[in-house]
Amino acid sequence: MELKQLYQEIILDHAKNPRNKGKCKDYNHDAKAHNPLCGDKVHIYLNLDKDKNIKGLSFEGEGCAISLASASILTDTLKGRDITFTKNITNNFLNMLKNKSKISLNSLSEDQITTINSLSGVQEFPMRIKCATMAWHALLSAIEKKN
Amino acid sequence: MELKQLYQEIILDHAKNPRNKGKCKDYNHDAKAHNPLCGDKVHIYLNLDKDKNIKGLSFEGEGCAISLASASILTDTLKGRDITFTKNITNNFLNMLKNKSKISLNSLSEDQITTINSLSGVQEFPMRIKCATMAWHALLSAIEKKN
Amino acid sequence: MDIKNIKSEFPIFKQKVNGKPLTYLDSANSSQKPKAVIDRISNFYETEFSNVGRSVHTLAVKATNRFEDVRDKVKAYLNAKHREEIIFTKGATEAINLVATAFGEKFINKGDEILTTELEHHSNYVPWHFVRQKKGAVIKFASVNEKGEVDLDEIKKLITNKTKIIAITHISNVTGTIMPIKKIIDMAKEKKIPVLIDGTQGAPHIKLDLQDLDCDFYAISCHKMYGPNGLGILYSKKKWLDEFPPYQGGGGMISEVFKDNVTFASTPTKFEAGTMQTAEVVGFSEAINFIENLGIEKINKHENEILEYGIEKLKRNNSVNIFGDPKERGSVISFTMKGIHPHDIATILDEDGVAIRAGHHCCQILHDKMGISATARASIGVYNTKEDIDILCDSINKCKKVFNI
Amino acid sequence: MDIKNIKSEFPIFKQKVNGKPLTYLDSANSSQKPKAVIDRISNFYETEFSNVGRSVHTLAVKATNRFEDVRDKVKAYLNAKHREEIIFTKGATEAINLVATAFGEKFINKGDEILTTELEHHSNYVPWHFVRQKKGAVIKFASVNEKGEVDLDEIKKLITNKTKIIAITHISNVTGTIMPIKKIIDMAKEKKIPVLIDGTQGAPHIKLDLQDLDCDFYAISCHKMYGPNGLGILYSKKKWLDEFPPYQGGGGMISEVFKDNVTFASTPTKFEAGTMQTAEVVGFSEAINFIENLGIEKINKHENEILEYGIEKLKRNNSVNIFGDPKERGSVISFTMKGIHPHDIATILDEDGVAIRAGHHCCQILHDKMGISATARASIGVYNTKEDIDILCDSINKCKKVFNI
Ligand SMILES: Cc1ncc(COP(=O)(O)O)c(C=O)c1O
Ligand SMILES: Cc1ncc(COP(=O)(O)O)c(C=O)c1O
Repeated sequence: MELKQLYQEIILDHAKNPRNKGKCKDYNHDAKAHNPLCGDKVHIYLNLDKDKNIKGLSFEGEGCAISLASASILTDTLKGRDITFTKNITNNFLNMLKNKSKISLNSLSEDQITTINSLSGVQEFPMRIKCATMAWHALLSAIEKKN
Repeated sequence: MELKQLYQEIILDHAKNPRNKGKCKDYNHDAKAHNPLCGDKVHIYLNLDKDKNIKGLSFEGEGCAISLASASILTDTLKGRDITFTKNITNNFLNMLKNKSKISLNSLSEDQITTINSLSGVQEFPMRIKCATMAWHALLSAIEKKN
Repeated sequence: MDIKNIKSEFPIFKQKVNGKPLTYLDSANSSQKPKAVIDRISNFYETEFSNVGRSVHTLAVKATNRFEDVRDKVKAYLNAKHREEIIFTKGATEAINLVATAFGEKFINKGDEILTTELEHHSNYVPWHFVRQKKGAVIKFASVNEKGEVDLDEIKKLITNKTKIIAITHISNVTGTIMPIKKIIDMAKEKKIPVLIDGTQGAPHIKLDLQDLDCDFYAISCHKMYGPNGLGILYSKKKWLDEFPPYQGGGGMISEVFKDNVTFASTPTKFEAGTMQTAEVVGFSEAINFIENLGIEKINKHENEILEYGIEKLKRNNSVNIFGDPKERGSVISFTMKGIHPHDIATILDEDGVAIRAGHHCCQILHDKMGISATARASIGVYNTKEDIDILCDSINKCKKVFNI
Repeated sequence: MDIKNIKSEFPIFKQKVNGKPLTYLDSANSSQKPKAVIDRISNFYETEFSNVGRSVHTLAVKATNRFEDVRDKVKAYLNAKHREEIIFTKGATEAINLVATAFGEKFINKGDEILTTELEHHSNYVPWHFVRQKKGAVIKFASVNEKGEVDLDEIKKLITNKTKIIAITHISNVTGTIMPIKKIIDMAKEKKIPVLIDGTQGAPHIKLDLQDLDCDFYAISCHKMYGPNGLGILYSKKKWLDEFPPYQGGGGMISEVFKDNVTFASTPTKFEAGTMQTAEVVGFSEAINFIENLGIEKINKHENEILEYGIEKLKRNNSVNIFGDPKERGSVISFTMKGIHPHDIATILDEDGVAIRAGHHCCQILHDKMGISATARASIGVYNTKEDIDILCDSINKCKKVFNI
């Protein structure tokens, strides 16, 4: 049953107990995104050091389980990584939802891969793809934008 | 065949040789009408004396056989009449086209009645009714309007 | 036609959705179409189609007559005074934009006030926002309370001698609140202030007598009245239409055209520029027939039964929070569930073939006021039954299971 | 599908008109619809209908995808660069009004010039007249000669440093003149002046490659392209749409809505306020299929054969005066007859089942210039044959008999 694919345990867990919520310390980049059709909102905060490493990463927002889980998983996975890696994995993620591919980057732990892939159930729910991708798009624009 | 009803000899005659064309002498009322869909135009000129008799009546215009014949017949029939009669017959005429009635006013000659009734063929051609009524509407507004 | 078996008139209910029969509870968004409407559109294209008001050949005459007949029919249905008061538009949105643009241009100046409510759909706010921007006008909002009601006295107090127009919904598409529009119109008339009613959610459910109601403008979406897509109606008192400048320019709406000037046709033609939606207008005629055959009062009564049944049943469910509790409510129930976002509810319901809407329903101001970003909305049409409500409620309970609540 | 037997794809030709088979020569007014288009509309309403872009249930998702797929299809058909450059409108008239309103508001000031021609349809003049009125702009007309042609050099001369936009038809709906739009666009580009092409009569007949053509705006009427009523397309370069203010305000076109401000969605959503014509858009998809299956070049070749046959045959008739004689002509023949007004011609032809149009065809300026108040117009679509022309010519001869000429 597809609903089970969509609302996997991992996702419900992240949705109910989102990681890294709030403004991270000394954030120097941030960006908002929202979906005007359903009112979902996300605001990404980023502390990028001068070597382009993500020292802090967090989000604020409200919305459905998918959008919250996605933002939570994003912050959990990318905190501490550098920008090149971040962009790479973001593109992989967006591609996963668009082209129904799977993610398998060898610099991620198995756990992390399982976690990210838990969002692949969204592939079958076209109207929900925006919910899953919103935070990632916000992340990309936060990186571009200085606070 | 209905076309014969529409384009009766009398009508073709009036269309080809319209009576009372041009501006009548000393006109003191006038009004224009036109049909934006086909470009038909008519301009009625009226000399109304102080006893409300139509001393002069003429028209300028261009358009289809029906609109020309109708204007020509109008001027021919109503020249020399008084205003009450004119309004009466105009309403009869408009009514004839709308409700498919016939005209039979006893103050008109048989010839005149035949002539006016020759326009009743238009009843069967809904898109042509405006062509036939345009001059009569212009006449009514000319009466209302002072030059 | 029997209202109990009316689903059979709607072909959409023949199919399964996700293997389940379709439980369509999204009529406030757009209603489904009876077979008669769908067939009339096909039939028109197959045997009568031609452009309206342009040519004199038989097909064109037929099409033009059909088109204009519908204007008469709508006039009669709404009990408007003149057929010229019926303007066909793309939708209620275009109808309101037309009024806001024309009225704004002619009658609203810097500092003038537009009075509206916090309940309005974006379609009855954004066009006025444009006027505010262009003219430096002020928009005042009568506030909505927790029940989803707007206080008449507050409206009265908000009316000043700068109030130029009142724009107000007939029925809220979120809380279902039936606004006391008759009283508001009477109040406004005392001060000679024109009133626009956004009738999008009113017309499909409530018997209308616009001469009695005496509003200046009433906007309708035909697609929410069992009619075709892409069609709306603006009712406007003739005096306004006669004074308004035209809205769009093009073929059909002119009187004479010269290089240095253009004069315009009279009402209603002045407002119907370009090729109109003839097939849709003709199809809508069948939608009116459908409504009249059943009787709008009977439809209303039937819908109210389903509505009350739904509200009672949902009230008994502790996890469900119904949004608003207006004394007079029409065919809409919006709700939230603790711990499950409306968006997720909609997805889970859809697995059971239950179609509802989730979001702010184009009423962001209302949602902001209530401190909530989204609701789930079940809305009722003539074809709904108590079973539909039962299915809805079962499916709502399933949400809790999926979310382990 | 075989172009020789293509009439059989159009249900309208099954009926008789005044006891005669229908000879439809009014396609420049609106084309008839193939069965595939009509059936797709019914079928959509019967099995897939729902409002677009609003809900997350299965029907809504399907409808939204179908709708957006057509945008991609139109993009591909026109070879536009971005899918966001395709805006669905009520018709070509609305498309041009949108551009004139937005462009006028932002970029046209007192004394600025809008360059157009004497050939234009009212839909490509009245919207600019509104801009003239609002902004105190000037409209300059490149003149048309007796052949119905506009001189490129004159256009060049009329361009000044005040020229803000050039608005010009692709094909005249009266003389059939195919305008040298590529050359005009190139000329304009040198001076960085944007060009709007009224493509209403171009798109149904001529292969389009808008990236190659490089115009800024191209307006289309879907109902003249074998598609449904009530639908048009505005192609606009993305840079303009991104800069333009929204046109109508309402649901769907917003980003965020507050009591004191509104922000808007990005292109193209910003320009699609309110419930869209989903069924029509989906139906139009089949019209594109129909054209693509036959091949637009093949349609064009076929139509040109009929056109040339018709022009030759009418030229041989001494009572007939063909209006204009452009070197490059597309699918339209307008004519007059000595002693018989076009309106009467149309009525007499109709008795033989021949549908043509009479009047100024929404081109009063052109008719005034030619010193004529009306013409009769036969226009050709894919379904016309040489026999249609023969029937037309016989019927024209009958006009003389009715009028004893
Ligand atoms: C209350 C209300 N007003 C206006 C509208 C806009 O109607 P449409 O989308 O048909 O233009 C809607 C429907 O979406 C509505 O519910
Ligand atoms: C050249 C031209 N431009 C514009 C239009 C207007 O198109 P529509 O009526 O579809 O808005 C037409 C058709 O009437 C036309 O022939």
